[in-house]
Amino acid sequence: ETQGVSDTEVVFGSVNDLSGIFAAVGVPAVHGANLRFDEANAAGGVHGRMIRFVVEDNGYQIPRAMQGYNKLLNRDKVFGMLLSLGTPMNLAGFKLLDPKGIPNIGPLTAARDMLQEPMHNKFVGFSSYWDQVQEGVKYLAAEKGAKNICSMYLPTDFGKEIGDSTKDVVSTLGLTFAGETTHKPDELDFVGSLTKLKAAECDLITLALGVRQAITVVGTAKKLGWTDVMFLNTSAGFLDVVAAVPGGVTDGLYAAAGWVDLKSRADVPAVAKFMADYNAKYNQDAGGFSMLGYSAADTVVRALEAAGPDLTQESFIKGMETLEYRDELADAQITYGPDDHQGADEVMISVVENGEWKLLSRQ
Amino acid sequence: MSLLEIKNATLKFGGVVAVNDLSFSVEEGEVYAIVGPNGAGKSTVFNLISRFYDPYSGSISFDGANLLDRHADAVADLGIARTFQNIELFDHATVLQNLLVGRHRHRKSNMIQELLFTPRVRREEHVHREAVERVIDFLDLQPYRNKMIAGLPYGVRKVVELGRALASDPRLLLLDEPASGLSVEETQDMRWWIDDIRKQMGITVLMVEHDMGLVSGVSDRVLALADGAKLAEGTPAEVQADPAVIAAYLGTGAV
Amino acid sequence: MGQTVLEIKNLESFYGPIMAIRGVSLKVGQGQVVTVLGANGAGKSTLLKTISGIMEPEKGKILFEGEEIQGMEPHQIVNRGIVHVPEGREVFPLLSVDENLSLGAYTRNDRVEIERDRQMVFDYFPILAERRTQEAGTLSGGQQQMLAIGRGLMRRPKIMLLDEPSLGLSPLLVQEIFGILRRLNSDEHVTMMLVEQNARVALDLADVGYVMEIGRIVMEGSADRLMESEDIQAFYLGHQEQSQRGERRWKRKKTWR
Amino acid sequence: MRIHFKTSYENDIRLFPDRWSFFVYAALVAGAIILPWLLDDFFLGEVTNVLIWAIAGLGLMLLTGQTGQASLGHAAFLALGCYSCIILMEHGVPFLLAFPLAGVITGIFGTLFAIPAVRLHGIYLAIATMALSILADDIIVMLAPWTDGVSGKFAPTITIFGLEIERWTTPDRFYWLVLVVTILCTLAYRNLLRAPLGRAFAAVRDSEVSATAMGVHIAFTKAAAFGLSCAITGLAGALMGFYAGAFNNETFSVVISISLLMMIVIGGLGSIHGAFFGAIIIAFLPQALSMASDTIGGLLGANNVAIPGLETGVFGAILILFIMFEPMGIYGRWLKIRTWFELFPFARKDMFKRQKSYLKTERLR
Amino acid sequence: MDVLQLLVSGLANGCVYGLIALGFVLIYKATEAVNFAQGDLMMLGAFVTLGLTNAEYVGLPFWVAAPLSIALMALIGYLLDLLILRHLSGQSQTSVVILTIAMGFVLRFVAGAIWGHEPQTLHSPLALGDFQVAGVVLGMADMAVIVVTFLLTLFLYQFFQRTRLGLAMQAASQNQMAAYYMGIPVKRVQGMIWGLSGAVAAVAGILFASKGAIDPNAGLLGIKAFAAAVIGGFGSLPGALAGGLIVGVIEPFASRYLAAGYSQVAPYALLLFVLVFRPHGLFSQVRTKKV
Ligand SMILES: Nc1ncnc2c1ncn2[C@@H]1O[C@H](COP(=O)(O)OP(=O)(O)OP(=O)(O)O)[C@@H](O)[C@H]1O
Ligand SMILES: Nc1ncnc2c1ncn2[C@@H]1O[C@H](COP(=O)(O)OP(=O)(O)OP(=O)(O)O)[C@@H](O)[C@H]1O
Ligand SMILES: CC(C)C[C@H](N)C(=O)O
Ligand SMILES: [Mg+2]
Ligand SMILES: [Mg+2]
Repeated sequence: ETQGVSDTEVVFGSVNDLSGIFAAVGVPAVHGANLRFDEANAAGGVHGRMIRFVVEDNGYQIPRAMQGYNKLLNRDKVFGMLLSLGTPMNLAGFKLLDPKGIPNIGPLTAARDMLQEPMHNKFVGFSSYWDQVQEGVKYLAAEKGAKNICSMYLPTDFGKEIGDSTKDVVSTLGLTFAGETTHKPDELDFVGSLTKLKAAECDLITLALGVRQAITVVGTAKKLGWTDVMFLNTSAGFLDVVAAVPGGVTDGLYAAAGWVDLKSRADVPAVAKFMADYNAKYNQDAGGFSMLGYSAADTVVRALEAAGPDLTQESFIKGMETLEYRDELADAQITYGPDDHQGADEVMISVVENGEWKLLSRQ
Repeated sequence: MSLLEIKNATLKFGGVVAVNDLSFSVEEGEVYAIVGPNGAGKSTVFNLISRFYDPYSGSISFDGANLLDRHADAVADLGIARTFQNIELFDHATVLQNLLVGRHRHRKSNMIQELLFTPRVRREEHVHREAVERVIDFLDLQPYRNKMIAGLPYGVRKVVELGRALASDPRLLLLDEPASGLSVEETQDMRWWIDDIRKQMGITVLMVEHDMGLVSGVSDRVLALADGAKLAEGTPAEVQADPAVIAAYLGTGAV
Repeated sequence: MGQTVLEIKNLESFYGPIMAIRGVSLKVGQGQVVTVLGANGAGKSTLLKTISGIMEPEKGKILFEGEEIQGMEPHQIVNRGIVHVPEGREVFPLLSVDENLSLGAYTRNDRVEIERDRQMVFDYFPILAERRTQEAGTLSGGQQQMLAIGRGLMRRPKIMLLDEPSLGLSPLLVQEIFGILRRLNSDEHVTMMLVEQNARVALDLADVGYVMEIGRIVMEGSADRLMESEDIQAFYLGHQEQSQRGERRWKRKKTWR
Repeated sequence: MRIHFKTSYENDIRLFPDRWSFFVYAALVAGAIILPWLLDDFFLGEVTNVLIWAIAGLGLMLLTGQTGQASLGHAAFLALGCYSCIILMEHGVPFLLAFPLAGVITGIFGTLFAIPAVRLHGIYLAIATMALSILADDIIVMLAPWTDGVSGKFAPTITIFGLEIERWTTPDRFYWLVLVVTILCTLAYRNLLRAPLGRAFAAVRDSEVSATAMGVHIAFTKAAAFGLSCAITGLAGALMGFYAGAFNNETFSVVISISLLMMIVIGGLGSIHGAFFGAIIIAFLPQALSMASDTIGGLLGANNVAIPGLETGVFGAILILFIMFEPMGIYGRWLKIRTWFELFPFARKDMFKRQKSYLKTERLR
Repeated sequence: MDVLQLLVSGLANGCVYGLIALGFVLIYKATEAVNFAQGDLMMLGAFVTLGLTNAEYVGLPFWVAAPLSIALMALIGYLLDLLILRHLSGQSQTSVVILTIAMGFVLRFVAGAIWGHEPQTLHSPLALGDFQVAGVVLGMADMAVIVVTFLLTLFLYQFFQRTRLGLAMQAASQNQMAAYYMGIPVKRVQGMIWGLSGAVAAVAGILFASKGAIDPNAGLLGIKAFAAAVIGGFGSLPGALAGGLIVGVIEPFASRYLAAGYSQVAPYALLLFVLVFRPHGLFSQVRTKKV
């Protein structure tokens, strides 16, 4: 008897941030996933099973997250976890998922730790921050001649991974790591840090900041007249609102992420349909994270299909490992295998032009 | 040697000279009263003895020891207890607890013992409680033993404050206007209490009071203060007869 | 007795479960001075607080100039001209003497008259003039009491509720204050309700007196009549055979109980 | 109505005022002990969580409720307790030693912090401690060689005399462990309250001037309160670490500090009961809301994230109502209900009506 | 040159902290309550303005929307007092602290529910254009913040010091009962101060939103404003401004000259440092009690 599965239903859970500092990520992602599951359920479910998706709000706090896990595992008896947000929360969750073999799919953090041993039950959808930075820096060094690389980051696992990756790629490429600054999530002025980095003659700065902060950083640099510097964001800041800041503030900002921006591809049918459905359902515009949620849910639906009517943890994981498809919505190739628990391996590099993200390159 | 000796004490608050080169001494076993117009510096003298204020100059000694060497919380250890003009009790505690805090200077146990509530702590508690019960009996506070201070009438609080000071078994008791706000009847009680405190318990009393009836009833010597300086000193009768005191403080008695 | 300005009917007040006023009725006539005597905890302060709206009565009526004012917000009651000089000073400790006095006249708008009244207060209590800018919290106890009374006068009340105005004042000042009250009453016809431990001066000033015990009025009468009562003499005026110290340490039983 | 006939001073000193209350508490403890056989893993986990919060609440209550010093920074001490316990264990110190040591270390650190902090009052202390709590996050990162910084640490399995205790695999054993700690902390708290130091705490809270005049050393007493409070909080922190299994610099955030203070205020400042009542509300209410929204969502066929953050919003609103209608905390309400029953049928219905009350400045010290 | 630039932008930022701190101090001065929701009120003020201004919502011209939202926020402040805080009249400060924290939760939820959680930018004319004086760059918004903050502080200071209502507010906070005895309508006065601080929050919000994007968690900035108010001496208006400026200025210098990982602790370390030497802030409002 596998927990979370009956003849008519399969339950997935998520410990997410719907009210805390990462609500701007968690909320659209959950919406996106729900959109996909609703479609699947409207189509009669998968092998006759309806998908129930239970989301617990953790407000980005570990104790709340632990309560969420307790409820999902011991009360709702979920079959698998999907789109759980936050690196520390996911890591804490592994302690109890692993012994029970419960799958953890598409966590909303691109930390490399999401594929730690035992890897058996863990799947991530897209490239890690680490890879994104590696590819981004390589590209900008090659194409735009960046030499003095710097980093601005939050003192969190997320920031640290980006900072460390920057240092790592800099040394592999034989460039200079010229300086770094750290910030608190509530910091709102970056004149000091930028002056410092300017004095260090940085020409490329990797960013691991809050969304709001990244916008301010780019704007401040312009204001200070420091124009010969490039900023590289990761998927954490790859949002439409960032591109759409009025006055062209963020023009020229780069981002390396695991997918291609939605808005610039609004004429692709899959994208257009998604955007329209999303808007109809939630009365909001879809963005990168809602797409991410949708894609992750799509992966799950496909895996459930592939697992066949006899659904167990093993059959599901087998199903996951056979997936290989093109995700039109994200414009990415998804492949999983017994040794490959990362769906898309590509890193797409985009830049803001005229208030929209424009794809520059795929790596 | 006097029990309490104040020599040439001066204290200013900005431009206000609250105590001005004041000297006096209190002998062991007497009741010594300070009178004087409002703002003469009487309470300030008490605060100097309690070490709440540092004098600008002068010295204060108690039983030969220099009080100025000590911190305010170490004054009680010497056996000096006091009451306050405007009542400073622990409002969110019962009368009993207030009186027990009075016993604090006799605490012998340490924190660890108290956390474990060792037999020693228990024994000490009994001793404290007995001492406090004696005070409760003495001051007739039985009906209020377990009442919160916050709901007690003014007069009762005055008595509780006296009780808290007594509970510490002091050698010197400082009373700041013990009878203010008390009715004639209660003032009468106060007078008997002060008598007994001195005679039966052997405690020296230094008090500030405006009720001349009480002052002349209980005190051996009276000091009249005005503008922080000595106006007159002597027996109650002498001071009351002093023309300067009458002019500055007592008035003619006609209402 | 002139017209009744303040009438209290069967008033009851509680502190949570504790009944502090147990059905008090009394009348205060225009221009009268009424004093309320009573032992500790009798409920005198509570009575005044209930009249001035600081406490809400549970039952009963308070009529001021014929209108019911029980249960009103205290500031509305002050606006009608009732001023309460509370027990225990209650000054604004971080404001200067001058500012405290200005607040006494908060409900008034006549600047010139206010300044005149301020001058009057300073004449009564010269020490306050000297300390105009001192923070009220650092005044001596008696000085604060003067300030509280002076502040009450700044309102130019129709009726003044005075709760132990002589508390902590020197004998000389007690005389002066009662002189001032007498003058206010006779010259300005301010009605007063006076709670005092110093029964002698209170009865001397008052027209009528009430005696409270445990929340009830147990005795009432003209000040002169009360002055003569043996009980009053024994318990409030200190007329006992106690000329020598230390005798008679038993308590006399109150006959009205 | 129960009437106590007191025949000896001992009546006021002993732990239970009468036999009845002894039975009540004995029954409570007995019930607590057999709980794992009555509840499923989910509820057992939640009860464990409530108890851990209650221990932390006791710690803060000692400081804020008893001594009148509000702290918005106790998460820092939770963190210290948690890290010290687990780092000690990683160095081979057995749990039975590491756990109390964690309390001691946190207590000592709390006392050190108190040395400058005892001069602060009210909001100044609250904000200073809050700053400490914010700094703790950065300090953990700076001390990465010990704390593993942002990557965080995993809690090892506890072994006591060969018995393995782990939150997820042996939830019942972990619960009993927490229960024992809870009972011990509660007893220590009670003992303190009936001893001189406890009274000195209350004295410092109500009037520093007269406490000084009675010979209470203000700085020492406050520092002692800080130390004890932090020690208990440290123990709770260690348990929280084991409960979460993994933790890093973000685990004990300032939000946790704030929740702790909320908890004791809502429970009722100054009482042991208050810490427990508050823990039930703060730790269990979000979960209850989540369960409720599942049910309601299920009934309406709607999704449980129809309005994101709703649970937090409702949680906030419920807290507001709690405080509006019972500013003295749940314990205050509890006392009223009890009095009502004890007086039955003589209680007046408006007996518990709040008489108007008036504040005076706290800017005078 | 660097130094001057750092100083100037530090001042501009400090003024934002100062503005929020003014809100705390106003309420504290008049009620001795500490409003932990002030940061969230600022956030709400910013969002209300954004909602009225931005084209995708109401789309009013900025100069109409701004005063309108200031008025609206004043109303909201007043209503918060009327509907919630008034029930706690006379209760302990700690309960009010908890209550306002909970209010912050609700405000954040409401803002999130209405405007979503993604950062948004206010279409403000203040956001555009920079000044350049002697090589130092200063945005319009920065200028506006500095000017408005100084004027507002001055105005509020005068209000408390000179007007009868200001005095009454101070009186009400020091001794509520005595304030009633003076005929001061304490509750109404407190409602007014909540309204006033709602308005101040709106001003802060508008200026803040002109400097960058906002989201429902923007109110967390309030924590730093607390540090500012406490450094200044909680309850002192000039202190709030001074504290804000100190925190604001220390930040850019710390990030410029300190190593990464240490710079962001500067404001809080400074706070603790100041409190060690001045336990009640620079302009201390705490007095020893005379007994
Ligand atoms: N902290 C202070 N700042 C300024 N002046 C002060 C301070 N404390 C006391 N004073 C002044 O010092 C003088 C003496 O005050 P003190 O309280 O000793 O008077 P007192 O003799 O006790 O009078 P009372 O009988 O009215 O209580 C008064 O004029 C008072 O205003
Ligand atoms: N805040 C309170 N809470 C509970 N009970 C109170 C409170 N204040 C007063 N009481 C009770 O109400 C009764 C009347 O008190 P009140 O202060 O009116 O007495 P009083 O006659 O003015 O006494 P005093 O002469 O001491 O001023 C007292 O028995 C007192 O215990
Ligand atoms: C979605 C992400 C921005 C979350 C963040 N990276 C984290 O690790 O928690
Ligand atoms: Mg005095
Ligand atoms: Mg009274």
